[in-house]
Amino acid sequence: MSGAGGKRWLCAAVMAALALQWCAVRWDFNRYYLGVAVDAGINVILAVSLNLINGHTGQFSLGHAGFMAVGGYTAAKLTLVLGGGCPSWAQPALFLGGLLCGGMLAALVGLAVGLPTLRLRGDYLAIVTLGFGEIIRVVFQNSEFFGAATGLTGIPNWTHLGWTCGFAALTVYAILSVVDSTYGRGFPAVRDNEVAAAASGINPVRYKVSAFVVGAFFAGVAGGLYAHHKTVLNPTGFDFLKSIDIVVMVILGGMGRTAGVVAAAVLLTLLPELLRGFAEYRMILYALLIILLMLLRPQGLFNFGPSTRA
Amino acid sequence: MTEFAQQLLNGLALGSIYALIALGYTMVYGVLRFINFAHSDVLMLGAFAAFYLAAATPHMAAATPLLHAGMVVLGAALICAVLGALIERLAYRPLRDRPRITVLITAIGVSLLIEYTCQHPAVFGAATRSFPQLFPQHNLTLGGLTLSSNDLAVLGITALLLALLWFVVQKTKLGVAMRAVAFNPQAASLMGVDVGRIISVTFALGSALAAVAGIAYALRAPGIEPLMGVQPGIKAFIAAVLGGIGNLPGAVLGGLLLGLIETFAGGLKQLSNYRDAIAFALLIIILILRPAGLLGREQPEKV
Amino acid sequence: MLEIKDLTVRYGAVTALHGVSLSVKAGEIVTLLGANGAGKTTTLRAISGLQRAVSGTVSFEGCDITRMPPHEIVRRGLGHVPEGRMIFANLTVVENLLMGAYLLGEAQAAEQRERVFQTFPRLQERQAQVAGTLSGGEQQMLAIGRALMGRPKCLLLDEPSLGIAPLLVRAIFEKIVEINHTQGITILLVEQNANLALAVAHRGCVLETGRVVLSDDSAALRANPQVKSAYLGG
Amino acid sequence: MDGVTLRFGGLMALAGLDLRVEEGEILGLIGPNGAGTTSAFNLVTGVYAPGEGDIRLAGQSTVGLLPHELASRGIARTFQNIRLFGSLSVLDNVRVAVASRQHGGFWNALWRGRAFHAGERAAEVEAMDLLSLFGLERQSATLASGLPYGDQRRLELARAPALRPRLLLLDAPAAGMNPTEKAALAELIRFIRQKFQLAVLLVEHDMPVVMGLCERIVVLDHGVKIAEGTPAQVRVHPQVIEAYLGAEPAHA
Repeated sequence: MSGAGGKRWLCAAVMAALALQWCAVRWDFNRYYLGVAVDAGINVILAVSLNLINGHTGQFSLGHAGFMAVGGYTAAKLTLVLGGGCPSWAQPALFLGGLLCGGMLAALVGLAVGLPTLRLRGDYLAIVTLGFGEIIRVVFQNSEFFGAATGLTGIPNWTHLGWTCGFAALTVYAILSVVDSTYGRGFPAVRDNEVAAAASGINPVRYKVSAFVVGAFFAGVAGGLYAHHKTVLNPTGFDFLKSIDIVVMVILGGMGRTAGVVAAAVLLTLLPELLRGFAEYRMILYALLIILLMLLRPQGLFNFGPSTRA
Repeated sequence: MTEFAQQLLNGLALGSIYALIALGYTMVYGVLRFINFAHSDVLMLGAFAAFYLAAATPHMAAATPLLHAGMVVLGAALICAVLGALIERLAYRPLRDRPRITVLITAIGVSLLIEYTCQHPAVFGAATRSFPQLFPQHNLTLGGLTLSSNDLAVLGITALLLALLWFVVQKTKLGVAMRAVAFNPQAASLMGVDVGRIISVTFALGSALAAVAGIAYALRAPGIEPLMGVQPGIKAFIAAVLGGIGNLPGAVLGGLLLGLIETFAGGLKQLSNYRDAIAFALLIIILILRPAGLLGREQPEKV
Repeated sequence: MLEIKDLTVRYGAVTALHGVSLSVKAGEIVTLLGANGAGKTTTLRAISGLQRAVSGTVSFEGCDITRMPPHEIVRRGLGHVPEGRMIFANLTVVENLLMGAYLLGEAQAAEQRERVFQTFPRLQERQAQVAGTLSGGEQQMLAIGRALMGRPKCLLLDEPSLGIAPLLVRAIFEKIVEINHTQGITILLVEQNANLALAVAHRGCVLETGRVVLSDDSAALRANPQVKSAYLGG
Repeated sequence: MDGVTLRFGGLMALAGLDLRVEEGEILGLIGPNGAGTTSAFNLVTGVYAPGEGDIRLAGQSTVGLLPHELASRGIARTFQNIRLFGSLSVLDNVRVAVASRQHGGFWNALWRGRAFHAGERAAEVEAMDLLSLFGLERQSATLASGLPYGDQRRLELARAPALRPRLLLLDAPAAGMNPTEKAALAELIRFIRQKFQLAVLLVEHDMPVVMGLCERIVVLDHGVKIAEGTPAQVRVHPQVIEAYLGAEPAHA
């Protein structure tokens, strides 16, 4: 992706997203399909941002749902408090502000998770991030301000296809352009060999923490979109299973392969919908899929390039 | 004062259950260096095995209750031992030389598979069922302290199992081989030890302990359901890390400590809702400040 | 007794052994010499099954053991004292020895332990001590003693002199000769300390970057200037 | 010009070692297995901190600096077991090291303005120049993990000068090479020293390479310096021969 072309591409994608939204309203697309499409867009944001942490930088985070929860609750609370007296023309600005605030706060939490866990790697890091995710969830569960166990309800239904696709495009653009640069090669360099990276003048700490902060930011935005899509938020939606879902998307798509991860996110959103008829077996199949994937194709289903790991 | 002693007793009873589960995590980590996520589901399977075994033998329960309880516990332990070894053979052994993260994700997959399969209406179903009282119900009072016969049984069985495990690991050839494999599998294989077999035995032993812990947990809980293992499983894992993962006495110490902390935190109104968060915060603090745990030793990374 | 034919071993992109062939007859001490990285340790690891060979065969007493797992090879009477000794530092001396006799019955193990204690009285003195607290020399004795516990017919020894004070090295080499003489155990010895190794060995081979470049009687090798140049350059 | 001085002492693996690398020289650091040569290396590159003593680079103490800080101050190294970025292309392996000297990478990469493109081009040109010096320009797009062994070694050597170092530490660069490759390697090391005006500290077990390449050699055994001098002096030094071949047995 060349630089200026990348920005042009991003503008085109955002325009297309808005046009699509206009068409959706104009010709009254099927609600159900629209809902699934929004879900897919949110999952793309989550998976692509986690891919920066888990795939490109090689850290293993199992707490992405926690960042998502921070962003979701923040954005929802903001629009609930400020949205009442807000004229309809200002709604998009408020929404955008809410999403960004959610993202920022999630990024801060990402910093708080990324810094102390620098020394940890592999399964220890996985467990600690899982722990952070659970702590975030428990805090929301017990906080009266955020509706405790019942969560937040009556969140305005502002997330439509345009917002979702627009932000999905923005996420893909941002992560791709950071990674696809000489600076960004530092992420896989730290993953491939931290010792050699340091010996080559690369500061592994900066890269690892940046990955957490940037990844968490987009997860927070996704959380905000999710909140204004479902219109209700409760803590159980952000448990460890949600984190696993996102991890599976990344693995299925191939760690560090953005295109594959996007495809996997869409596929894994559609799969349960397609399997509705087999609802009883759906989750069993899902678990089997994880195991078989690890046994037979640990490099990911959509990873056709040469083996990236020696 | 009596309140404190009562809480202490409750904490020890809960902690000893955690200790039993933590031992399984720690033993598996010792030989294979990965976190067996499915361990918490073996615990659940143990409780269900006991449930069905007890239901199948009502006459015996009425005639000789203690013998019956022993039979049920032993049977469940045996079933889980086989299941644990089977899980290792089918899911983990093919991944022996792969990156640890691959094994970890597989373990999560196995855990989900067991949970969802068991939730299926044709298997156990998602609903909570009441667990039979295996031991005759009595409440012993001792100077203002109340001790239920269940708690007494849990404490007794745990103590017995810990002693037994200690004997096996310290005094038998099998135990020495287990420690040797944990320290250096290659060197152990040069002694003629079939490392694969020792790993299977380790899984079987850990799973049997988990089954007993599952039954003990079910006796204290309102009932059993396919996700019952998740909470105690995570707690026990934290206990294992707290004590120093791979370290057997550490797992017991960590389990008891965590049980006590949880019980005392639960006793305070302001903290009771944050019980789980406290356990995780503890884990994070330990891993960041002292990754090797309380009794573990740090191994420096080689360059 | 031990026949190695055309053994090739690779670690990833690196070929560590390029078709190494050598043979050891029953009752012999054969030493494998060469500088660091020449492939000595790899040869031993390939023999005892710790390292998979790409091609070539290893046969022991006429039986092909190339693809066997290590514990099967040990069962056939081939002991290996690995590089870095690999004692079980978390076990006591007696437990280490017990592991060495893993395949024997209890009575046999006890009997064998007495013999090992006769060879290494120091181990008897320290029997209850945790092995990790032994000195380097004692650890080496334990590593050899542990391998002897399995009543091997042939013993692979990887750098027994490494990191040990010179006086103890001498003592350990005397033990090696004794083991060979009195117990009739065939020995394949990897050593960096060439003069010492050639003093005890009947024959020797010199490895250079994964190939056997010299193979001769000890006496002839001692006189051969090529050995010195393999270490220090010509 | 100041000499590059390294000094450390009083460690477990190394007992009060004094070592001095002069500007522009090739110094060999050798010793039998476990003599402490790798520990010395790890001290200089900041992987370990010395228990006592001091390490100075051009007069300034480097104790307490992290490996990447040392790298950006001019200490480059290679590794005994080659450490490349396997999933990156050959070009990128060198380019990340070049780019570690650039600033403001993240926002530049995100915004992709003019400065970004200029920086990218400069890094690419510099990296390509290095690759062609080492004869790797034709493989610039292949993944590093896909290179044959000899090329991987060369790539590691090509990456080091990208830091513009004053001192290059080479850890067993000849391991696993055949005699022809070794000769080419020695030539290459001399060339690097010449071209980039740097000092080389070489740890190597392959004696012909060390003897042929180094102006001065320091021999360690059990963490103690037992000899120092030219290759010819060291080769006949009795303690060195004893350390490597063992003492002549008394009864021989």
